[in-house]
Amino acid sequence: MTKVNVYVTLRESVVDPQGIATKDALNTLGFDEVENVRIGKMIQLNIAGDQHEIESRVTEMCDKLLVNKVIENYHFEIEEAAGK
Amino acid sequence: MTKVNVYVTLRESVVDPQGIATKDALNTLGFDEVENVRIGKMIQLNIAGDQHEIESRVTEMCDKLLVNKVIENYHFEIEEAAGK
Amino acid sequence: MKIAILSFPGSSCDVDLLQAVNRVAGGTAEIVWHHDAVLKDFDAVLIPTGASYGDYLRPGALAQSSRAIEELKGFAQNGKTVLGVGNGFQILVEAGLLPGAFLKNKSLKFRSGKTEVIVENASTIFTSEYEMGQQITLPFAHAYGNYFVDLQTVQELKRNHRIVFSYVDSNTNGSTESIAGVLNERGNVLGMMPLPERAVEEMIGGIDGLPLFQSILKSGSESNVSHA
Amino acid sequence: MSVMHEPTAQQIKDEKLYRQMGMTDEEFNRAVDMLGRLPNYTETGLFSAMWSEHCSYKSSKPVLRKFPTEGERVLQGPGEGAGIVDIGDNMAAVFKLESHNSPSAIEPFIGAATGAGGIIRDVFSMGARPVALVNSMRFGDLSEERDRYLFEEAVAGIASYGNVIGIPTIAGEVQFDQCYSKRPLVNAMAVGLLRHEDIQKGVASGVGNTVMYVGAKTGRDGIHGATMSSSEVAVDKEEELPVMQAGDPYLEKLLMEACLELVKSDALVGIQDMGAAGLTSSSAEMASKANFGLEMNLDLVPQREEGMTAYEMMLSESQERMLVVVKRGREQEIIDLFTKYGLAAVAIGKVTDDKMLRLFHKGEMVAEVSADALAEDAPVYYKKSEEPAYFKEFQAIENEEPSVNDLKETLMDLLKRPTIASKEWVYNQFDSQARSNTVVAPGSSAGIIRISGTNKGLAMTADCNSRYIYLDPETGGKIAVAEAARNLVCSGAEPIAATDCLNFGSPDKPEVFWQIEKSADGISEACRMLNSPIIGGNVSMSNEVNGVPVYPTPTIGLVGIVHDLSHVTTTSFKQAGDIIYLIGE
Ligand SMILES: Nc1ncnc2c1ncn2[C@@H]1O[C@H](COP(=O)(O)OP(=O)(O)O)[C@@H](O)[C@H]1O
Repeated sequence: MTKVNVYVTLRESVVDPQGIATKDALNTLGFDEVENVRIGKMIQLNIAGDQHEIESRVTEMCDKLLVNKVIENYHFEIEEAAGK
Repeated sequence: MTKVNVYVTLRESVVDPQGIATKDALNTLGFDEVENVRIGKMIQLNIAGDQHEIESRVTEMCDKLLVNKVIENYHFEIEEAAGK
Repeated sequence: MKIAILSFPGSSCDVDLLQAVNRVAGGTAEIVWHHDAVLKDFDAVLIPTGASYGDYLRPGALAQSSRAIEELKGFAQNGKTVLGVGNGFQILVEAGLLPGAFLKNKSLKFRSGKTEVIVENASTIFTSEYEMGQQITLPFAHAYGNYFVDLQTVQELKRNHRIVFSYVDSNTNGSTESIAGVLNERGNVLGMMPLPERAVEEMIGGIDGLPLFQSILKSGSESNVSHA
Repeated sequence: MSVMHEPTAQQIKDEKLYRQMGMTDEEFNRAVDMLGRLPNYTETGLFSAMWSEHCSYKSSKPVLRKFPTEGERVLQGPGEGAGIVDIGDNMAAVFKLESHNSPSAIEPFIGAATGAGGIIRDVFSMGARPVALVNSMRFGDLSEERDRYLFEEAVAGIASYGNVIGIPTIAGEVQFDQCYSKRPLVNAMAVGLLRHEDIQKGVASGVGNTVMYVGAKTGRDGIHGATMSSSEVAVDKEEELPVMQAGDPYLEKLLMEACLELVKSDALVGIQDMGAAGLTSSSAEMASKANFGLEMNLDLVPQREEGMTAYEMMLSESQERMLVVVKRGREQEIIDLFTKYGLAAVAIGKVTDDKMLRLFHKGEMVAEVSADALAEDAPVYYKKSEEPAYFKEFQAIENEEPSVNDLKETLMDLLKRPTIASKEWVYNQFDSQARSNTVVAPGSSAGIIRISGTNKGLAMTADCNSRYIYLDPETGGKIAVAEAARNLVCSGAEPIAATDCLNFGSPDKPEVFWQIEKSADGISEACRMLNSPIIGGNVSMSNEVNGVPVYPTPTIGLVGIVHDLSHVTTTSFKQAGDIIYLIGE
């Protein structure tokens, strides 16, 4: 089994109302050093089978379903399953 | 400025309906190799000033606001701002 | 005119559309379950609101895993009528049949109520029974109603009169240019966030949504005439 | 969390491990007597869950007997998932009010959401389509951060569940008082409609019939939720709390549609929600009610996590699961029906004739307990009741007319109180119009939904002024019912039946128990007068923080019939020049 982490972020040109609200809340709590917050997704996939095609498969998953490229960017990391 | 990425995931025993529905959709689309999906958050913070207390500050932010420890776990990475 | 109401798992408000078309507007619609949906015998497809696939991942996104989407794309390509309301609009956007994307409401909360809407284009098959510039009141209910399109697309939408409805109050959800409803290039696919099917009876939500269904039915009978 | 080596029966007894599960010594001895031997770990878990206040009503049963529960309209009184009343035209209304206080104190979004989810299942498990939701909530006065958080998140949680499943929320109430600080009350009510012939019961009858499991997979979430909800929550010890059972309104939507199709099938024998104490309560209650036994092979239970023990599976409170009993040989039909909705239906056991609940796991019998011992024969306590000292004091105080100098300022002051202020912020988060039958949405005295195919409507409201009840529980109880009735009547409806949720402090405190008794007396009398029997409800005890109970809050949910929709009246002024009357004393 392989684990893949897909990181999905809002494109820079898209305002992130949730990020703005979170930044304001942090500032109010006294974390004045926080200048900007953006909130994205981390999608953890467990994938069966061998690894050789995995990159193109995950790219396909992102393009078809996991990511909306009108508003989002993504990148992913492939890691071997740790022997938990 | 320092960039910090906070990764927030659901605790293992907490059911992730969103992940389940996404896994089913991927399988239906022909990505049969996907065995499990869990969806978490990635929170990107831009933090002003010098770095030496940053770890304890971010931990505090997570505990106070960013993370709901009843249902979530988190970890974070501190990276120097890339000169984008 | 035969109308299909294309229902996905979680599309709770298919019955609202059914009620609006069959009981009030006097048309004939039936609910078609997405799985193995065959649309070719229909003249129009309406996609209901609700929370298809739980609104998980992104509202409207997971519906793309249904085979019905390919069927729907073919249907739209043939120039037949497609209307998506609320979550149905989100499904059309995710399917690429309409431009743009949806973000969380500016308030970050689910919001429902009634909103004032302006009919920006009354010469579409969906709005012929309205007056140009008419102000109407329609119910809405959504958490991701914040419609986003980039600047360039907005210009194009404006130029081609594809913004069919806009909100009077720009704060309803934060949508770009207060857009409440958009048309595709060919003019046969409309998506809108306000919910006309919830405003077809005085007792339930007013009647400002009724002309929309009447327009669709009229376009159907007109095209039948021209075929004859 | 997984238990590698479960303690032996002897260890449970010697080290009094049952206490950690919320059982008293007395109760443990009673279980031993009933069994005729020491219970093993799994069996101890079954007893502790079934004998919790939440499942057994052991302290509240004597009080609940006071309530009027019968009437010519009543088709099903208390005892099933929800009560049922006849509303004419071969139709019936099904409803119940239920609390989700403890989970909401710990994680308000999930707690409130799963509260809504649970009560919706109670209604559709009776064979009814849920058509409207109502809620009743209490929070601290919002001066503290934690209370603002609880408020905001609980509202969002209720909203998310109702909105996603597509059932309109059409009425409710929120009040704020410091006595609820960190200990919110979150009560949710669901109202459904059905045709008489579709009424279902949670029974497991007919030897050899098949027990099937439908819905979400079982995980380790919410283990001991039932015992937790009956005890005080230590709000500052979040890390030690069991894993929260999160909800999935989307799955529940599918489950609901599948079950509503299932109730039309003559293959169905009985159906029950796996609510508090999940598999344990549903199986034991279904068998006990029907006077049959039940055998289950836990290896067949759909599991979300690896290596779950029998104990964990039986006590899990994973959401969106139902237990159904179907006629032997008809399993495939049921499987096909659920497959259409993308759900699994799995045969996990069968009905037996010896009234025992028998569980097998990995080839071994892991529990063998009489179903009645767990359900019907749970202990009943007659708690001590004592008039609190404050009561006499308050009664002695002279009524004082407040003097108002500046009417405008006083009015503005009043309107600023969160309890009095507009609740738009709350109910604008609810989709109150889903499925287009809502005649009156939140913002008026009662919510009204039309009954399709008729010119009638169903009106509903939830009310309780806990300050009145604290000051004088008997009169306060009457006032709660009367307020609810007024809300219905001035909306154009005739009250027909009630449900209640008794939110109180610990029944072990004689003063609290007195409040419970007295308010029940008042509620009963008012319901009798109004010919509105109580057809179901729920009890939530031990709502305390640091040993201080919240104000006694027996919330009343009242449902009425609008005989003619043209009689519907809303609260808003309609036109300038209309005359305003004040009616009453
Ligand atoms: N939690 C809630 N959910 C839905 N509606 C609510 C809620 N709280 C208040 N409302 C609605 O707001 C309106 C005013 O409520 P409230 O202030 O309790 O007034 P009243 O005392 O007249 O019932 C009512 O229509 C009520 O149904």
